[in-house]
Amino acid sequence: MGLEDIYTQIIMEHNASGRNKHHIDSPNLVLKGVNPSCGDEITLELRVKDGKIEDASFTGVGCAISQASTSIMIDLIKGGTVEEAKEHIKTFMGMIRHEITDEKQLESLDEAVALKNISHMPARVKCAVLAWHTLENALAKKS
Amino acid sequence: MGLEDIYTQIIMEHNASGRNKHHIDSPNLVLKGVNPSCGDEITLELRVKDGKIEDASFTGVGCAISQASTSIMIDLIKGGTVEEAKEHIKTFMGMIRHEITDEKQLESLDEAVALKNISHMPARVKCAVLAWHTLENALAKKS
Amino acid sequence: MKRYKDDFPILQTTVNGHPLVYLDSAATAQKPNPVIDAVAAYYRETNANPHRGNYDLSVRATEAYEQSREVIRKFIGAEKSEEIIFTRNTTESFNLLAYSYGMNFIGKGDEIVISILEHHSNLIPWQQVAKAKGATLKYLYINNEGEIPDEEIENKITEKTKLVSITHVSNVLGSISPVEKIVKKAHSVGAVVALDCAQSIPHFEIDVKKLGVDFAAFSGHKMLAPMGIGVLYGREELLDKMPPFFTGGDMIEYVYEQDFTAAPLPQKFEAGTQNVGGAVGIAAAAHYIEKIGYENIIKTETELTKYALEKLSTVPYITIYGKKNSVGRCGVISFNIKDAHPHDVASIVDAGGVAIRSGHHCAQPLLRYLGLNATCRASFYFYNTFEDVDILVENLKSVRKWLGYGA
Amino acid sequence: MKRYKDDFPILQTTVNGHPLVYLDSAATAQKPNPVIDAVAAYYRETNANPHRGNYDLSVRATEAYEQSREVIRKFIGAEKSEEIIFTRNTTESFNLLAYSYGMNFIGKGDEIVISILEHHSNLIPWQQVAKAKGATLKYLYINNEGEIPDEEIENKITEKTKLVSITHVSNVLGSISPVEKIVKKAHSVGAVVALDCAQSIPHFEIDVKKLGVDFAAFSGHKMLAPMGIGVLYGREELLDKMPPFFTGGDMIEYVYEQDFTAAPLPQKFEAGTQNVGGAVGIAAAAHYIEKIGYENIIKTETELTKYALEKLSTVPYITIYGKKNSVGRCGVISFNIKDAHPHDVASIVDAGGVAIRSGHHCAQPLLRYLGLNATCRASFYFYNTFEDVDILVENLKSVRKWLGYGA
Ligand SMILES: Cc1ncc(COP(=O)(O)O)c(C=O)c1O
Ligand SMILES: Cc1ncc(COP(=O)(O)O)c(C=O)c1O
Repeated sequence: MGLEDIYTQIIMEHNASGRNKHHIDSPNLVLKGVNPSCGDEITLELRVKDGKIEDASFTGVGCAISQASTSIMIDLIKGGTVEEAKEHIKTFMGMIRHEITDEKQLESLDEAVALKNISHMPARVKCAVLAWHTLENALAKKS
Repeated sequence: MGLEDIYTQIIMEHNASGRNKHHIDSPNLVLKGVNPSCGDEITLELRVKDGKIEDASFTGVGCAISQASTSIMIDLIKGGTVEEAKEHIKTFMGMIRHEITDEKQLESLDEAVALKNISHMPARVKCAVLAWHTLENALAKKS
Repeated sequence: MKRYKDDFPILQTTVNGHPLVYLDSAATAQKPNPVIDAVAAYYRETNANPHRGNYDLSVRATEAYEQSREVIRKFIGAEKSEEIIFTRNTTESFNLLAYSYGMNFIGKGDEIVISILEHHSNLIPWQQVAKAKGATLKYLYINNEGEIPDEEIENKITEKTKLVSITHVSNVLGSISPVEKIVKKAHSVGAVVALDCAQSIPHFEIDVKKLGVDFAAFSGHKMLAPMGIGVLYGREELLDKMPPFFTGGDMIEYVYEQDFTAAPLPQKFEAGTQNVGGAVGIAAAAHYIEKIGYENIIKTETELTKYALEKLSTVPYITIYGKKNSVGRCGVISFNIKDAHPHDVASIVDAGGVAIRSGHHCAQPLLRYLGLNATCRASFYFYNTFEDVDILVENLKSVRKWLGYGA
Repeated sequence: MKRYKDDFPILQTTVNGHPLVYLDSAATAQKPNPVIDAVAAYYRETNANPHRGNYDLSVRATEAYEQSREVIRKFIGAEKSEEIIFTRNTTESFNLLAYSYGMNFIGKGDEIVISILEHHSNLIPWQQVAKAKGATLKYLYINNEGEIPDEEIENKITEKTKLVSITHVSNVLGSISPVEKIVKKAHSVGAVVALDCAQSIPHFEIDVKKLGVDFAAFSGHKMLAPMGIGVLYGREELLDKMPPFFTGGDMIEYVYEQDFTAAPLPQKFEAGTQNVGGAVGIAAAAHYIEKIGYENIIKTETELTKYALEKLSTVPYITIYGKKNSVGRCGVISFNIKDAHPHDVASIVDAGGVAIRSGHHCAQPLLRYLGLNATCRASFYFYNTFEDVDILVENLKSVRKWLGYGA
């Protein structure tokens, strides 16, 4: 396991770009997720209409892993349905826990597959899943 | 260090005889001494008049060492003066703490010299000194 | 009988020129090489402050600590690892329980029920709660066999009872408490049950789920682990509603100048740098016990106790306390020699290399109840042998002579 | 520079294929062979329950325990061994102090003064006391150099102040508190002073008498000893009037069904079976430190810190917190890399075998005060080398590249 398996090109770019890190217009689902042991804090903003995630973004502070993971997640869910987002969360968590290893099944996660190896850095798993947990809670609240 | 250096003839006899273990007539100085960690409890009874210990005895429960030590002490102080008793206490404590080793100096303790080796059984030192401590407190109270 | 002594380096040493015959395992057990080595290996290879670092070594220290928790969870049949709180010893476990549960969920007029068999550690903390809260501390008394009769359970545990805290095995008499009956009665009146497993877990399997207790406490050092590590088990639901006890590092989420929020279980109750070496030690001890097997431990101890009771009974001036039967004694035999104070007995047999305990065994109310000032106590563990018993009895037979009695 | 590494087996190991460069000694120190071996030897040769047995082995265990207390007494210049209470760690020491002293001798309207530098362990317990007792918790704030200025001491410690509890050395900034001034002012208003020596005693000599503090607390594990042992020093007069905290075995004289009497110091505060192995370990650690000599420790650490500060200063995107001077830093350097979160920094250098800490260092109020979310922290001990510093800096220089920034 080299560092390059964790700090990949994808992670680096998402962390540095800040593409999804801003506010959106009239969000109707806003939830803050925190990771007290790290001090990471992100706030997700979503505009959900008729079961579809029309727009999404985030703000907050955190390490490269949590920032990149959040940004990648937003790319993945924006424009899709709530149901699809829930499916993605399930697949992502399964991947992190090594319960889902089938490459085909993981394909749906797109760039998020870049976080597959995070379990080799147990101290950082919490950073990687923060956004996904927060989204899960937000969607659960909605329904 | 053999057991015979602690459980000597003198100790055995004093423990078994109970010669000084009774009440005395009109004691004017009665003090209880306890050793909570062992459960030993002795009560000294003294009749002191004009600086002289006219009579002395004890009652209570405890191990052979504490019973014998008490009985030996009573033999030593009975009939003597309070000042002599105080001197004996000092010598006895000095012997136990190995501060007094001079045989000549210890002669005054008579049979109590039998307890010289008790420091080889550190757990039992408290048993040996209980009576002497109690007497010390009693005489301090008196004056 | 299988020989386990060889795993225990201290049992190869001599005392006063005689091979050590260690018969005070109820006070603390000796440690086998695999336990001593596991702790040393932790400090040689894995040591770091757990939970606090992002680096490999700290992650491994955290894993060593959390895996130990998981080992203990399985060992006592708890459902979740969050239910296992590492403490220093049984005493700290009960103090945590008394301060965090007792002081907050027991009030004026409520009753706390313990038994007269209790060790001071499961007794004084409840005196303190009763006094502070205006509650009543009630005792279950024992019969002639040293056991808690059904009527005591029926009569003393009432609608007013909020907590029953009972020793599983008496450290003086070796008698086993009727946990099932106590749990049934206590739960029927809505009381919670805490079990003092300090003297049971070294000797037989504990399954907190099957026993149905709400809390359980024990010490590592009595089950072959190093000193300085103990356990409080609690049902998650109860631990969750209890406020933190110790505060400081690691048990927090956010800390502000005037306030803080607590971390979830089990960290909530584990403030400051924990004893990772100790946790590794207690896990190694649990593994060692599993390797020997409780069935072998029970078999060995039952044989030893039976043999010892038989031999001691042949000495006319020895009085044995508690039940006459060797079954359900957990290797504990309290006794006295006629005219001999237990302290003298212990000193005299010690000269022959035999280590037995004398005194009140941290159970003064029990001794007072039995009308005794002190007793001698020989306690066996699976590493003892028939020969140990022979040497004990032989040395006991010399006691009265040393004290100046005929025989 | 003398090479001390060879005594520390863990410093011979590798991490991720690189030799371990351990720079988190402020979290916990690594253990030298003499300490690891002393503890193992205790369990192999001397183990028994202390204070409870009359037999030789128990006497020897008691002696091992009490001699360790005596070693620590001398080590910190206390007058009497009764003033040394063994605890689990600094956190327990402060909780004992807060529960037994704070809850009983601090009342409504009284003031407790701590500093913004405090570790959570010397902070949350006082929040609890203030809340329970209606007292006020006040903070001494720091200047740009990370130090407590005289005005803060003069203004915040008032006639209302009952207790001042201060860290001797900051675990984030390494700054040393002006203990002399604090003690003088506190005593002039009749307040007692508690000193958190967790970060000072590993690095320089503590003499509680000369310092004039009333209480002092520290952890064994930060001064080369195993985990699970710590110390609370208290002046006898104060400890004497404090009520017991933990209750149970060994801290009693007489126990009745509804009441008990406490043992004298130090047993009064040491309930249950104590961690004798840990006590032996902390005494061995104190001996080891004495053998090395604090003057050598200071010399080595000052050189290392100076070298590290110099090298780190040459990297333009690294910001160092606290005073710029290497003197009085006790080997602690907190810093950040531009655009890089400390967690990423720690992970990235860990891949090169370098163990540094990242986060809030159990000092959230301090970090908030400094306007920081988290920092990296490299902390040195005398066993570190110039080479360790070189490897750290080299690895730090690669961080920004790994995170996608030019350099
Ligand atoms: C200044 C300071 N105080 C207190 C503590 C708490 O020590 P422990 O975790 O050993 O209780 C620490 C270390 O964690 C510290 O650095
Ligand atoms: C039944 C029982 N409970 C509690 C304890 C206290 O255990 P510790 O001293 O390890 O806290 C003991 C042993 O001393 C015991 O035998």
